[in-house]
Amino acid sequence: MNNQLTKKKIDSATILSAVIVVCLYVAVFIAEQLIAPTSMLFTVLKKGATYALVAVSMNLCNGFTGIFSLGQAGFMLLGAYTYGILTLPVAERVNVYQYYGGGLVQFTLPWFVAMLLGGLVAALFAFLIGLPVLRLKSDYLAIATLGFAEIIRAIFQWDKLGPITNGSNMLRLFPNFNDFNIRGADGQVTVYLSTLVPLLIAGACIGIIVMLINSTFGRALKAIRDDEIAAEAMGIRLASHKRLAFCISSFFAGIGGAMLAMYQSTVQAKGFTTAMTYEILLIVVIGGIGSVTGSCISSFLFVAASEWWLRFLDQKQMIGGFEVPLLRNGFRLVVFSIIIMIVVLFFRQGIMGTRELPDLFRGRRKAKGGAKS
Amino acid sequence: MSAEIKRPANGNAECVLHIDHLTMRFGGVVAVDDLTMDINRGEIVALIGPNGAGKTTAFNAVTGVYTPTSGWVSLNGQDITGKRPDEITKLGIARTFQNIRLFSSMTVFDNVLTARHLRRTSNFLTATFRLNLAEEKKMRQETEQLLREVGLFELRNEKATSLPYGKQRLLEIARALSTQPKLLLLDEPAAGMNPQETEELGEFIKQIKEKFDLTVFLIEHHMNLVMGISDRIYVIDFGKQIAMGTPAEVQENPAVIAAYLGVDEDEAAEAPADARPEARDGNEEVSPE
Amino acid sequence: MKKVLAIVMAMMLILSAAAMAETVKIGVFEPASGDSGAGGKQETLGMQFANQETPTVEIGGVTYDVELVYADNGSDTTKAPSAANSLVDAGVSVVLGSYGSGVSIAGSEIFMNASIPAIGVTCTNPQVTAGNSHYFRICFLDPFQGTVLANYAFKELGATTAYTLGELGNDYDQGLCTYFKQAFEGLGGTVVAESFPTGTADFTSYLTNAANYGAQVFFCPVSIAYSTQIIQQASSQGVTFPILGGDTLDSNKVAEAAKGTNVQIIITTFYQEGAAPEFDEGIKAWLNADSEAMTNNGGNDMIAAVSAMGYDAYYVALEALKAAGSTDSAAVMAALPGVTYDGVSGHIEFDETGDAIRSSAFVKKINNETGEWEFVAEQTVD
Amino acid sequence: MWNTVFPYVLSGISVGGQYALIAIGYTMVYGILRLINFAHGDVFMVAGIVMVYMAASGMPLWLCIPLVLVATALVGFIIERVAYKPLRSAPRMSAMISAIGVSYTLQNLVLYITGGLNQLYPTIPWISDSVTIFGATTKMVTIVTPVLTVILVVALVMLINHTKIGMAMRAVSRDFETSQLMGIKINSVISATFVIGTFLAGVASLLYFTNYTTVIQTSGAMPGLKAFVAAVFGGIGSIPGAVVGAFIIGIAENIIKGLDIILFKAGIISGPMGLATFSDAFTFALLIVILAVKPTGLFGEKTTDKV
Repeated sequence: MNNQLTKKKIDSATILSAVIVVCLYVAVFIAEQLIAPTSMLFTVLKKGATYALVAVSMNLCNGFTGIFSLGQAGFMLLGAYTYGILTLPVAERVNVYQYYGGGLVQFTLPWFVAMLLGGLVAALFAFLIGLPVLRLKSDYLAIATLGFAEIIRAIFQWDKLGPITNGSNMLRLFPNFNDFNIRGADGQVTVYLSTLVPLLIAGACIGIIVMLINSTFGRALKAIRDDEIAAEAMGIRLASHKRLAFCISSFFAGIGGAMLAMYQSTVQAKGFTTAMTYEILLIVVIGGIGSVTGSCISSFLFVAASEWWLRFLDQKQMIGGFEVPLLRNGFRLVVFSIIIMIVVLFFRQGIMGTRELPDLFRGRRKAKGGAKS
Repeated sequence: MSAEIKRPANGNAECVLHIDHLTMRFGGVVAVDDLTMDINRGEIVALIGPNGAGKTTAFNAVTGVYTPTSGWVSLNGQDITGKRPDEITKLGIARTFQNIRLFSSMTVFDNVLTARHLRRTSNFLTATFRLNLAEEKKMRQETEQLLREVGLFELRNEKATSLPYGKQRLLEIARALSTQPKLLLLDEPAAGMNPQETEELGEFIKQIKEKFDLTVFLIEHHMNLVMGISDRIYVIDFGKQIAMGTPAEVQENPAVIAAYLGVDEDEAAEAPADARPEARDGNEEVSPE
Repeated sequence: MKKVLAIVMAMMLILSAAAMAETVKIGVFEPASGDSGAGGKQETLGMQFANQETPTVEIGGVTYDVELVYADNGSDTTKAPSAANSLVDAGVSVVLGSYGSGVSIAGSEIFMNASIPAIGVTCTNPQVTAGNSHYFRICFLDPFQGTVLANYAFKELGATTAYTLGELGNDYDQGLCTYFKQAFEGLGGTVVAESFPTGTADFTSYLTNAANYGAQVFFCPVSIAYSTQIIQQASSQGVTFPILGGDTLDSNKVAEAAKGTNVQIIITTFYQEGAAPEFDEGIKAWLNADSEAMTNNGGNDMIAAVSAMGYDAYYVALEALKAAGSTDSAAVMAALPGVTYDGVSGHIEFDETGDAIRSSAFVKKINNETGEWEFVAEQTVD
Repeated sequence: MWNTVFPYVLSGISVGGQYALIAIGYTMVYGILRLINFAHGDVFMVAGIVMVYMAASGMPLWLCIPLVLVATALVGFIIERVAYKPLRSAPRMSAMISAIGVSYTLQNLVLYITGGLNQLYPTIPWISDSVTIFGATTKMVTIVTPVLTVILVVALVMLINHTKIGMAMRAVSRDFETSQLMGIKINSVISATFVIGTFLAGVASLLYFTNYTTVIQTSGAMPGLKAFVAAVFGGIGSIPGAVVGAFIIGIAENIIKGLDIILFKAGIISGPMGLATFSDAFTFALLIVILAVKPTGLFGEKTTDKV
């Protein structure tokens, strides 16, 4: 009984959760070898993994630290561009940077290095923008970070930076998820990994975020969220801890941006709009502000529903000769909006509230204590 | 006394907290007016006064929530005027809040554990990648020990806000102790307690003072408690000191009696800091100019 | 009761019989919303009309029903990959589209990985097909179109200074502006190029810029949504220079916006109403009979060039299916380079990069009184 | 030089007046609820769409215009009751998320109804005519906007200072809880605020879409954000501040669009720099600078009555 607290306990619920996660990975690996790679399932998993990482990173800021940042799209853009610019094969640069004579950057980095750099660039910008912005309170901070994302978007579209960013034009032909597949000598794919690897990257990153949240720093961040004045009175330096959360969140948003680039196989500043940030925010809200598990589940649900399950709402459907009313282009999004408003107004806890996966297997009493995996 | 003058420690090696001509102004309102105090090692000193006398404001000025308009504060001879609250806490002043401010989403255990964060040696990388296991283990052991000592161990897995009121006050004190202070500031620790609980609290304060080698500085309205445990009492009204002395001396002081005449011991909000409504604290950082 | 049951049974039989008929799916990868939504819908109309005209195809001796499968790419390069993926998932044999080069490029990779050939209908940017073996195209390219327009501006309009305006991040706009600039400067003129951010509504300052630079032509090959605004604002500012545009401006919406104004609008395009009277007549009758199609066409029966192109694209796809003798997408891809077809927009034959060999473009302008397009010339470049 | 710059200033004044009318809605709501009503720009867009459909139904314009204004105010009223009122005691983040949700919903509804296509705004006679002033040709609406804005702002300030509901608004914006205790009917004050704010957004939409004649579901987003920045720039809660801020932003953004040619003519740069790319971003840069340097805006709360 004595040692129960002094050692962080790894209880059966945590082990069970870990087993479930591992099983899911194995299932994905097997499915990928058996099911045709063009199936919508894999699209959803790839995009879902990307969004899950970005949503969790946003949750670290908005949910665990209480910094209401709306700059996610901007940090993703930084990550995506850093990745795209640095991994583009030199031979292809003439084609891609067609209006800028092949561009200035004439080397190529391995994807992993470029992805990490993408995160670091995003974190660096977060540090710089955090200096003036993190002093602001909730809604001012929200609008300032949103503005920051718009500024970044404009800078990356600026013609004068074209030799680096390709101006407002698309970056493409850099390595994407399909390059994770292992091919035999004849060019045929022998082992499919194009879904598993993004899931592993996202899983590793989310794992690191969870470890941070469960460390002494994570507790300090939650303390700031719960009560800034009390946290400060307990010796927690607000500025440095907020900056830490903001930069780490941006770092992973940058990695998420690089993953989005790989998923889309093209990058263009035009796409990183406020609407993208809103979409991620809504994912976080649906999953539960303050729950990593919730953000992950809701990312996959959101992507699956919008890209796959609810697509039929956008097209005319005939049931036994009758045309179902209302169904036409855009209806899917209307249904979506209504679901979101219902969650926002009536189920403010979202899917998970502040609970995590292991809490689902624990008794009610312990679950109330929040994340402790 | 103006700020340009060199700030000496008051010469008394036993002096833990020295407040020197502290003035706190909000716009036209002078909340604390030229307050000078000394608190010596091992003392329990109380600050009393009618509602709105500026007691919590004085606390906030000492703990760095406010920067004094003029005057200065030193801790163990070190000038702490204008330092941030977290720096001051690190130097050894811990406090509780009049309107309880626990970390509402956390358990009792985590509330106390979090207050140990400031004594860490790890950085975020070593903490994230669990390279600080020894330190983390020590933090947990100490927290466990502390919880046992204050009698909250059985409730360690409860959510802080689900505790009864008296226990929440106790938890506030435990959390403050967890920062390993030399000086403990208690802002109305007995507010909302019944006489029996108040008496127990008095005993508890004396106990922890001994056990943790503390100096205690408290604001309190319950006169029984104040008179029972204090070594010395400062009385202020309208921000100004009107009396100082032992409990017996203060009780006899005509100025004190006059100030308290007709004032009931109602626990209403009194100082600007804590009276400000929670939900609308939008520009707190910029507003108190 | 028995009777009802019998009817239900009969209906189920019919339904299942219908389901059993062989079907070949053609993917329609077009924007139905967003800035290019109007154009995408018009391009789709051509395919729908063709599909309605020829709903079956004989492949390897079996008659297949042709089913059009739609995916809205929302004029947005970030939505394009998943829209493309939904077509792949639906098991299409060949893809038509998209209106807008950027979305075509963004969806390209998905089709390539699934070995599904795509036939670009009006995406004119060279990058769509360059380096890809799976992307084909039945229209002319931007270097050609840009040169035609530059020639026209310099030689016919006598302009020496041109102002080009494109949307930031729109590959079509940026590409065409660049090729126009190259050609125009090659002729000895000067060009000032500017871009506006997505979502801009206020073009007055850009028009002022053009005037301040002393431009004699205003070249804005932007999407329909922006061009109508530019025309209206140009009109209220009383600009004197003519507005030049590419094929995107060939829309009844643009004509409508210019009606009753003094703004001169000249464009290049793929098709001129009257070139194939039979097709004109047929599609007009169809539009007038189908209210939804009419709405998608912008409310009147003026034929957009993109509709004619969509119509031709559909038939090219059928030719490819026939030539492949199979609905297998890889077989269709292999057959496509050899396909030739004489469509309403002219003869279609692919070169080695998969682009149609086209040597002429139609130049049209708007009659400001009637609000209709008038044929000016057929231009070729050597 | 002036001849070069003047047309930009003219465009800026016009769009600035329209931003001003939107910004008032933001600043009033923020003054009372401390809520950034992210959906406000979308209400402005909905007003435009309603006008398009009303005019298309064959209704005469003299009837459409008042009906659009009433409908817009009604939309504002409904949004407050459905999406904000239930969250009044919830944390501020919840209300802000709800506002974002409303914005998303309105945009998607309009996307569905219009099929995602640009809708041509009906031509309102007289204000759509072209006029020439000081050698620059523009629409009549350019001149009408600032005049109408000033008239409406004066009327609004009078309403706030001299009517009962106006006094109630001022009281609520000063101290929400106390005014509730004093017997002010908070709900009707908040509803009135929303109705006035959205009504002005409706007026703004008439002017704005007459100038820039197409409406699409995203038409409200940018003007909305810019109007919000204008409100912050002027000092949130201050109506005159919002108006001044809006005009400054309107003019600045148009000058930036022409900055290349202006600098070129002034001999400062030798060729185009593509600075027009930053016409939107500039607004946000201004916002960040203002928030960092003087968070209370040009007319901070202390010097002005906030509502």
